[in-house]
Amino acid sequence: MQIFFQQVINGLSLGSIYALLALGYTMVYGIIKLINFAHGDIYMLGAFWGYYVINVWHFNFVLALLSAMVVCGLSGVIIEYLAYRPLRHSPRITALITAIGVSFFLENGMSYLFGSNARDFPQAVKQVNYNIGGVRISNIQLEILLTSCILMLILQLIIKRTKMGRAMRAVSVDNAAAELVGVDLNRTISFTFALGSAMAGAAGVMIGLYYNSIDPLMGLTPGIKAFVAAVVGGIGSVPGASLGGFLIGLLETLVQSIGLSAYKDAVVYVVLIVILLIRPMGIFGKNVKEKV
Amino acid sequence: MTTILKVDKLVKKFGGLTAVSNVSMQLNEDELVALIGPNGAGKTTVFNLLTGVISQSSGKICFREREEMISLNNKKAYQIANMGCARTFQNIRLFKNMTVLDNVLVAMTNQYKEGFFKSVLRFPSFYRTEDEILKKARALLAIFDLDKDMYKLASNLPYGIQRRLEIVRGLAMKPKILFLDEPAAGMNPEETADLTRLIRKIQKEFHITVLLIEHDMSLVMNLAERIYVLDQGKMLAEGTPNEIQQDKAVIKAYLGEEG
Amino acid sequence: MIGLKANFKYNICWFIIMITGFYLMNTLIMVGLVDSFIENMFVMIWINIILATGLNLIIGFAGQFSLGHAGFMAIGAYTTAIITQKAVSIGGFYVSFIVGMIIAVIAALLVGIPTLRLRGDYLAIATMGAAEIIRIIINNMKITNGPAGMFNIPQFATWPIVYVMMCITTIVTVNFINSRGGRVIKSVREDEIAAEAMGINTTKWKLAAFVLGAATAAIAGSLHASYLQTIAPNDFGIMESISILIIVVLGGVGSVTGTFVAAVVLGVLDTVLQDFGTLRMVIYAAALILIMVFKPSGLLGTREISIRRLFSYIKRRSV
Amino acid sequence: MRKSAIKKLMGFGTAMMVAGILAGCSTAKTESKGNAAGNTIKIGVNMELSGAAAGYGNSQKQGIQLAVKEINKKGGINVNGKKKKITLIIRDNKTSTSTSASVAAQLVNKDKVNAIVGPATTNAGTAQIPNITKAAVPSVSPSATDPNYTLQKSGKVQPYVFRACYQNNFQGSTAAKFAYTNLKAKRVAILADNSSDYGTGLAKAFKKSYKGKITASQYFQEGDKDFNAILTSFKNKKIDAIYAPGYYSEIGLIIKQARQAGINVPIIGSDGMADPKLAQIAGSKSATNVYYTTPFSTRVANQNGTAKKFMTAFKNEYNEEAPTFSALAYDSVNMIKEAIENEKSADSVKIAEGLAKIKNFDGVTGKITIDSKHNAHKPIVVETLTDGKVSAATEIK
Repeated sequence: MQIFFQQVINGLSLGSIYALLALGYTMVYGIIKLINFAHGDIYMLGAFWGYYVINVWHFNFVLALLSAMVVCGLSGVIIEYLAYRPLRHSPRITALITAIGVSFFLENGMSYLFGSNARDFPQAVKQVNYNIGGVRISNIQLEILLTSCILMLILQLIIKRTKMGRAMRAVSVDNAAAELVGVDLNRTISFTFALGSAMAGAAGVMIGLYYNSIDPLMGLTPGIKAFVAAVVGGIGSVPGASLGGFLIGLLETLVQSIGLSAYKDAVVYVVLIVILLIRPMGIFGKNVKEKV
Repeated sequence: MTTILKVDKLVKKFGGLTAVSNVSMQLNEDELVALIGPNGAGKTTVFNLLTGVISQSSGKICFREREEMISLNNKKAYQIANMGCARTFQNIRLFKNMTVLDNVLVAMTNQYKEGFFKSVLRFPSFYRTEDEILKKARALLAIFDLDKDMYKLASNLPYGIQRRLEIVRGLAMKPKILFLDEPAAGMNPEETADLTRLIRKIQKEFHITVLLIEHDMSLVMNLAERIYVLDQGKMLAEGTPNEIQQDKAVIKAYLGEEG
Repeated sequence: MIGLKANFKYNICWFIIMITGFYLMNTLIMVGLVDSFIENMFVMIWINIILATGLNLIIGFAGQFSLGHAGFMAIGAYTTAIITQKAVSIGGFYVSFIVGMIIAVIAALLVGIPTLRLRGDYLAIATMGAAEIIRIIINNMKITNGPAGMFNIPQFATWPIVYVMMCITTIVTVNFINSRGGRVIKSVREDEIAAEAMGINTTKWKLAAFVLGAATAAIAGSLHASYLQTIAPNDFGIMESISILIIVVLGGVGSVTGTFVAAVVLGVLDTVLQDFGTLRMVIYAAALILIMVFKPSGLLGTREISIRRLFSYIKRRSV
Repeated sequence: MRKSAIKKLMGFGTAMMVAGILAGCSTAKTESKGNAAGNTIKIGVNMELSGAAAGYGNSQKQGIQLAVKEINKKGGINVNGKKKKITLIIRDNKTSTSTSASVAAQLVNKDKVNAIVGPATTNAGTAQIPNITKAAVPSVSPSATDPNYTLQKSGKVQPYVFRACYQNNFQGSTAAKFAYTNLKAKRVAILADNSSDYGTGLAKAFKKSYKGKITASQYFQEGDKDFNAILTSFKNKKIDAIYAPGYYSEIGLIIKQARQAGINVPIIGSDGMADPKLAQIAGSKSATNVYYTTPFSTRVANQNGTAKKFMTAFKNEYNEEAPTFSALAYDSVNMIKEAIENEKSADSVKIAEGLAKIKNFDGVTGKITIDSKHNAHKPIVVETLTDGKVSAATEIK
């Protein structure tokens, strides 16, 4: 039983990371229907920024987290401006290829500048383990869980309660109509990228702290997993992305704990396909029937 | 007069909303019938039910095939189409990036066979079938004066011609019934007059049943032999154009309670 | 005059171009202008053409966004590797070809029947998942030698065989596109609901395109395994599917000649960049972004390089 | 007219086939075998500088560059009395088999190199074999570990393929012996890298020769960061040790997470762990009770003159501790140098002959002897980490 609860904790902390990344995918997809392949690499940028400022400028954890969010938000906006905005009226598959290009560029550019070796992340927070009835949980795990929940909440509030959030929702339903009623399309999309990328930046710093190892290719695998999580949850839906992230995290943990670790990813994909067959738009996705 | 399509107590619910309730209709061979009603009356929903795009909540649709009335319940859209139901769409659904000729050839898909290896390895018989079917398609296009635009992309045609092509594409399927969903929408009076002539010509030359949704009353009153009136999902009235024009309930539905 | 008869002139022109290409390559090798390095580059380009043409059939013509091409390629590659290691003969090689195609077709049916109901990006992610499942299974099987992959595969796929196979798969694909089947799958791409209303069983036709694409991917996989003599599960990951997709989109979705152009451009670019060491992928990525931003619908868009147009152009100039 | 055109069409395929056969006959090459040396000795590097294995490839590149720099500083390699400098041609294979084949073809045909160092991984390594064999240019891989890498299908040795590292069977069985005899571990759980032949090959070899009970074998993928689920599942298996063959980037995390989960049993690994970064990633406190098999020990290095010199030179050059990958790559270059000097020729065919005859070569990673299967034989040690530092090195016979 202890083992079971321990595994649940393991799954939740893994899932919270996927969830945090999936949020960025889901927001960007919701608003411009683009699979932002470079999202995982922005998370890598966040981790490297954290590494740099903690090591060189001796920032504390909170400051490093916030500054990484700002920097990643900015880079998200710049990437959107340079690489995606010129393609807004092109076929969506073109923008997808550009996103892949951006992803390659960030990965290999960072490898070129900083080397492709894994490096250790400075321990800005000392790890303390708590033992609750035989189930172990560390302060960093709690911190990640808490921070992701707070960020998701803030995100939900921004989308539901603010003017910008309303604009985002309007654009995601129909950008032409939104523009007609006075929504500044460019600003809204930039804001979405900033928000999504800031989430990724936060995830980067937290993961650096939690796992203590970062490298230029670190965004690749979690990026794809987080994308799967976003699709499972219903891409475009914020609660869906969170749910999808936790689901994938728990699922991976379950598969590994019963000794099928070699097939870990395969099981995740099987579940993905099954969920899509039952709910073609994901768990929380709205099934929009084409009007005839 | 033989009945070709019989609709019995058709009901369609979307969630809690009843879009179509207890609609019964009957279409006879070679008849031109119109389905009218105010906006949101459920006309297009009825069309979609008849052509299998959506499935009904309850009720029965039967279609006459080989002297028998066959139920269309649980039949897929393409199966219903293959039994002889062709349709057009309210918001024109041509294959936009294909040529006019290809649009018609797609509709004729089930009238000829080309095996995979036959077409991929270009057996001589492939060219024979292609020639044959091309001839047929051209002939059909020529009837409607579309053969000169044969190699143009459908999206490059003017609006009125696109409407016409969509009707011709439906005819290419050699249907028994042709469902026309607001064929005159967006047309000017002159184009509408052309369309009226066209529909009459079709019905005369091809001997098919036509069911037509239309807002343009002049067109409906000119063409239809019989009219069904739908309001708020219910069948309000049925009769000849004259009868409908004098029906109090119909006038009320169209002009509102105060009228 | 109906178009088909006139097409003969142009078809024959294409054949002459193909045969000329073959003899040109042959001559260049004989005089030593093409060494094994350049030959290697060409063969990899040709294999990419086979892959990308198949994917273009699925994405560009049937309109189904598949990201799982590498999975079917893996099936072909492993079938050839396993069979030719047991039966070392050209006959064994051709048998492995057919067997690989059959297995790939079965796999495509298994994947396609449930997933082709999905649309757009959902289909993409589902097919990507399916391809990953195939790769993970291969990675954990004994007969495939696990992650170490298979090597010392006898080389039967020499450049002439790859060239001929490229020509054959292209002819088959193009002929399919320009026949009843091709018209139908294009109509499905254009408007699924309208196609259904024309009496077309869209599920069946989407599946047909998917299966045909998978079969050509298996052929490319067989050639890849036999030419390189080495394969490993990691060769067939998501990144491989993506690199095929890049060729398709760069050339122009729905343009077969565009696929040819893009495969050559990217193949040459990739080879030239070998001189740039660590920077190679940075430059490659930058080039990719720039091409897409400035040519959003690909190098050729949906147009084809057509000899007919070339002829009429020359005629116009000379008049 | 139409029929004849169709016939042409149908006949096209067969015509091409015939043409293919003809081409096969007429393209036979009449070149002399191998690349002869010019004024300088060209060494090609076919290396994983980008892609999944880029981290290891770049470490090896550093080792290669250091070796060449040192040799050239001394005037070059003595070829039959004449000193020739080395020109290094470094090319990236993207950790991809097809690119590796292409890079190898370019190195042997265009660059006309006399020998190749690399690639780092078995997959990329096997992909280059056909091209270098055709050109008769030898290659030394610093880290391709699959037992069959140097062998042809028939079991005969590949004439132009050499390696500077152990093959998996040797290292895996040594680890098994060490676990059973030295650590007295009767129950072991295996946690292996499943994304390359390295982890799975070692796990297989370990399983084969381990005498105790293997309670669980689990796998992870390159790039994985979370091993908590697997480690938790090990917890109630009453294990005495964990055998975790893989590279430092993942094993470092495994050590860290195992210790945090309260699993304090010995963790045994392989030479992919022998990198100072391991302790950095794991955290020095966690990196205790950790063992790995390695040819190259920083502790033993103090007694071995060659290794000591290399360690200092590497630190001066790159400002960091030398990882095993760099040491192996450094040795690969020097093995080629040794072969050239012994054969008194820098022609590629001669280098291959020389490499096959290397005996008791004094390398950084120990005294190397190339056996009949072109494997490098050298002593193996098990290093022990305590608090992130190498605290002992046990030689296993």
